[in-house]
Amino acid sequence: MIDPTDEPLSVSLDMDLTWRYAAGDAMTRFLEDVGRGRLEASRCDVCGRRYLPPRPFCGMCRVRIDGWVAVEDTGVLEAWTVVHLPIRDGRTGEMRPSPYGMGLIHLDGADTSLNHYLDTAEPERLTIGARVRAVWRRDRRGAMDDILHFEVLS
Amino acid sequence: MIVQGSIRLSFTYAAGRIGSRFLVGLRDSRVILGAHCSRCALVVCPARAFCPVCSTGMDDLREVGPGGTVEVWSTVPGRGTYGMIRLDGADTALVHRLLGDAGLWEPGARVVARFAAKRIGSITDIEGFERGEP
Amino acid sequence: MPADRSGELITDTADPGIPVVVVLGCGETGPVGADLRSIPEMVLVAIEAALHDADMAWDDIDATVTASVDLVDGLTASGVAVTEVVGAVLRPETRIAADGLAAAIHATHQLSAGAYRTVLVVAHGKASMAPYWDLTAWAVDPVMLQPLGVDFLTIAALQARLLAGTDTTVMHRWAELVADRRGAAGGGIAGPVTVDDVLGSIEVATPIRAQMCAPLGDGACAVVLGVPRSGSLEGTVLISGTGHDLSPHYPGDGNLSEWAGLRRACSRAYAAAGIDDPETAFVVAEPSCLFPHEETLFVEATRIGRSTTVSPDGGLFAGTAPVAAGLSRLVRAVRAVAGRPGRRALAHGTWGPAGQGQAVAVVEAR
Amino acid sequence: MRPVAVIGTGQTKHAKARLDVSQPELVREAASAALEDAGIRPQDVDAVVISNMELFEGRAFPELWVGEGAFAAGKPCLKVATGGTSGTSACIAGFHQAASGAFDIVLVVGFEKHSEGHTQTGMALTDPFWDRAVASGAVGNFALSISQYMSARGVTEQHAAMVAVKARRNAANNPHAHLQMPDLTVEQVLESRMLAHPVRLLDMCPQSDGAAAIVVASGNAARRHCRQPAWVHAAVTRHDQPYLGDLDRRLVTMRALRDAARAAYSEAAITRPLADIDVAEIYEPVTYAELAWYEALGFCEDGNAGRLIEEGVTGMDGELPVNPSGGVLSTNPVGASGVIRVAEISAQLMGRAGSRQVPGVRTALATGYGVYAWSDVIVMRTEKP
Repeated sequence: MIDPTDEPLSVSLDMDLTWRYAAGDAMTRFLEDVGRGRLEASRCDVCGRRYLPPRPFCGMCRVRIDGWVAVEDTGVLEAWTVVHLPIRDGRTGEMRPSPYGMGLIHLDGADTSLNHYLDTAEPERLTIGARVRAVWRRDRRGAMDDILHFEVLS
Repeated sequence: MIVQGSIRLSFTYAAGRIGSRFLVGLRDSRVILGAHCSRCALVVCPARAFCPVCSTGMDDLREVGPGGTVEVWSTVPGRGTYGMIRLDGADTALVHRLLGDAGLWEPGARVVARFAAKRIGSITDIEGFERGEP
Repeated sequence: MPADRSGELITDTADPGIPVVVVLGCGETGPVGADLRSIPEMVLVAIEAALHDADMAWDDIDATVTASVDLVDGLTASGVAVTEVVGAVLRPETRIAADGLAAAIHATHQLSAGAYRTVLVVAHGKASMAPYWDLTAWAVDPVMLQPLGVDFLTIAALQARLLAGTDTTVMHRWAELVADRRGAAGGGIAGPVTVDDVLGSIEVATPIRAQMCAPLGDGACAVVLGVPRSGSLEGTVLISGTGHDLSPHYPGDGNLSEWAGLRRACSRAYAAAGIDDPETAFVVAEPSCLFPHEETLFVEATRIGRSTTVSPDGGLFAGTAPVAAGLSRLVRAVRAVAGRPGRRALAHGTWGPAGQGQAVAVVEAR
Repeated sequence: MRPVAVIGTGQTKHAKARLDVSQPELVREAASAALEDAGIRPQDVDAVVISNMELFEGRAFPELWVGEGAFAAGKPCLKVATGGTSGTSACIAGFHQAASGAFDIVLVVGFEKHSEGHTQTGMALTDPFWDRAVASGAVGNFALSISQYMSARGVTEQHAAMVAVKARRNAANNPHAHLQMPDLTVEQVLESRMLAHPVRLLDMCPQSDGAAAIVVASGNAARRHCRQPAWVHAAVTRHDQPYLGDLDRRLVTMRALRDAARAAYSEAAITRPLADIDVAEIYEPVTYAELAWYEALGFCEDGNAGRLIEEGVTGMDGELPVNPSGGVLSTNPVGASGVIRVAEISAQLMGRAGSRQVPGVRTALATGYGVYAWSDVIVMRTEKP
């Protein structure tokens, strides 16, 4: 029998994988609209819920959705936080600067809310119930971060 | 619309109690260890924590090889040739690289381990197996 | 057929107290080379087809079992992408991270347990999203195998080589098998091939050539299972036995020359189905073979005989989607016996390197 | 469902990093302990269910490598994964398999080895069209929901800190627990680093390496192997809509958990949860969640959760001790955490919970919770159903 060792070893492996995700009809239409500075929600014909993110199927009524309804880029802040924990950006793989504001925004004309960044220049103005508005990027490309963040309206 | 997404992260896997002893053997002593199951009277290589036959924990490690016999091989273009090598003293085969004369390996060919000059405690501390006797 | 929700459970005569499980409906999409729909949209089509086939409504479904694999979908907790479209909002859903046939087997257990009366089983996979074999490197032992560059394809090639031995005619026979299977499917998603095409295609890992591999694509599959109450079983297709198994992992342990796990899974399934002589038991077998050598392993492990037609519509060689493969074999097996009372078929699914994970289901028409 | 019971449990020592063992060895520690506790041999196990969030360790099909650690070689083995509820889902899958007539004994093993990978992987591979562009990770997502919950229910940071103190002090009685802080104070919690307003470091669960296992037996086998099995009376799963913005899955509403609890209580004939349940092990990844679960599980009216923790109702000496183990707040190997909940209440029912034993436990509750709106509720009793 060979002498046991107490030295715990480990093996490091680098993952480098890439996937191609098909957005599908509903999300494609939505993101193309976002690229034009417009927001639209899917609307269930049965219960009337206006869904953001858009989806092909209403899980409450269990029916297909194919209706659309325009949604404003203004709304009410339902919940907010300032995140101090640095986090890796899921798309770039880089660490994102912190702190940053996050909010759940009930957009005018929708029945679900949107999770997005908040402008934290004046953190004391972040209150539940505050009116907020989307600040759009100029160089839009059809992605959720075509909206830079939401800012509190005075 | 098709969106592309990537993941580039590093993962670090503990080799564990038995795996570490196997890797330390490669790194420090150029020794290949098998694990002996007393119930099955079997030496499995590479050494691992549990007997593949009876699932009993194993901690009796024994030196096997460095010579062995090729059981089967496969060449993957661009990546090299892989073989299952029954090391002298082992009852199971080690999966590793075969070095040299790709496509000419016949079952029963005698090979011997070639160790890397710089060894870090990895299964790749064995560069591969080449024709010859220990 | 609609599930009858009243009356006594029909129990298996062999094991009183355990209700029989029947297949109520099946649906599939693809497989196709690349499905441009999103995963939920693709899955929804398969489910709607299954519900239509079963003549059932969403409200008739008690619970769902989904099969998906995060690294295949490139998505953390991949089940979440389909929860809404499988109708699981505020309902029971179980997610199995393995081949879809394993999910179906778990659903039969739920039904036999008396937990639910109807279960929807859904599986999906999209090989078009990422190079499948590269993903499989992350499923082998990260200490002893992965640093060498070993993936499922490498291990399958070692297995093929082992089976080929010194037989010089085997490559030709394998090529014939692939050409036949693809011919039976009218070419399938990759088109027809000749023996010469197969033998002339590039070698991806000796002895496996590119055209020998089952073409991987995108697809979803859905099956509705249930425990019928009262009435007669006449005209139904039963799942009369199931088995699944996990073999030891390391490929050098002497486990490559046979599919011992499938043999064990079959012995469990055959015992449950009351099958003594598998050689004559099945009209059709639907294996999940990605390479021709695996059919040899399949036939040996299942002990099926010459009277069993293997993969009448080409099997996976016609094209297949990861994870959905085994469930789609169940669909084909059901269709092979539906309306032919007394006939049995065998469905098979597998996952892991060289068939480490195995699942099998016996279906039987009444 | 036909009667099934848990007849043995096992856990590893949970820690920030178990560098000494490989994943299969970690799993083996818990599996062996469970078999020993049940007094059975590996060959008595008919089937195995494994729970793990494989992407945290960068794996696919993790059971292929770790299966032998769980005595699964040559046996039926499946892997279950549903985020935070992976462990409770796997237990429920084990219950169903043991009740199916196909198997007498099913071993359920959950594990996670956070030290080997990244929860960042989880983040990197969220919904590619929506969350990857605008995500804030688990802590940020909790914080959002919490801000709304505090505002709606009058819960304070002090209330949350009391939950943190209760959990880490309880954990000091649990030899398996990762964070054991017998002297932790409310002030220390309130002074700990702010992660995402109002969530502080000591409000959050740790990331742990660890494994847990239970042995599930069919009714007859349970009687044969165990003098006091922990019988399953209800095992309910409810999932919900997928997106953070879908309103009804927040702490304020938690309709999936409420619906699961309602169904489980109905099956188990529980009408007054606070009085009818003797001990609960609930899945609280963050302090505020425990308060929200009190309400969703019917331990109190909406708005009274703060009072429950203030008055010590859920403390070790209270009317309904919640998380004597220290809970997820003290130990969180994700794939194991749900199994730990079921193992802990089983041990309580079998009278094997050591210095964290609650006296006279006859009815016990375990829950699982996943951020993506997954809820499991399990009721177990000393009495056979």
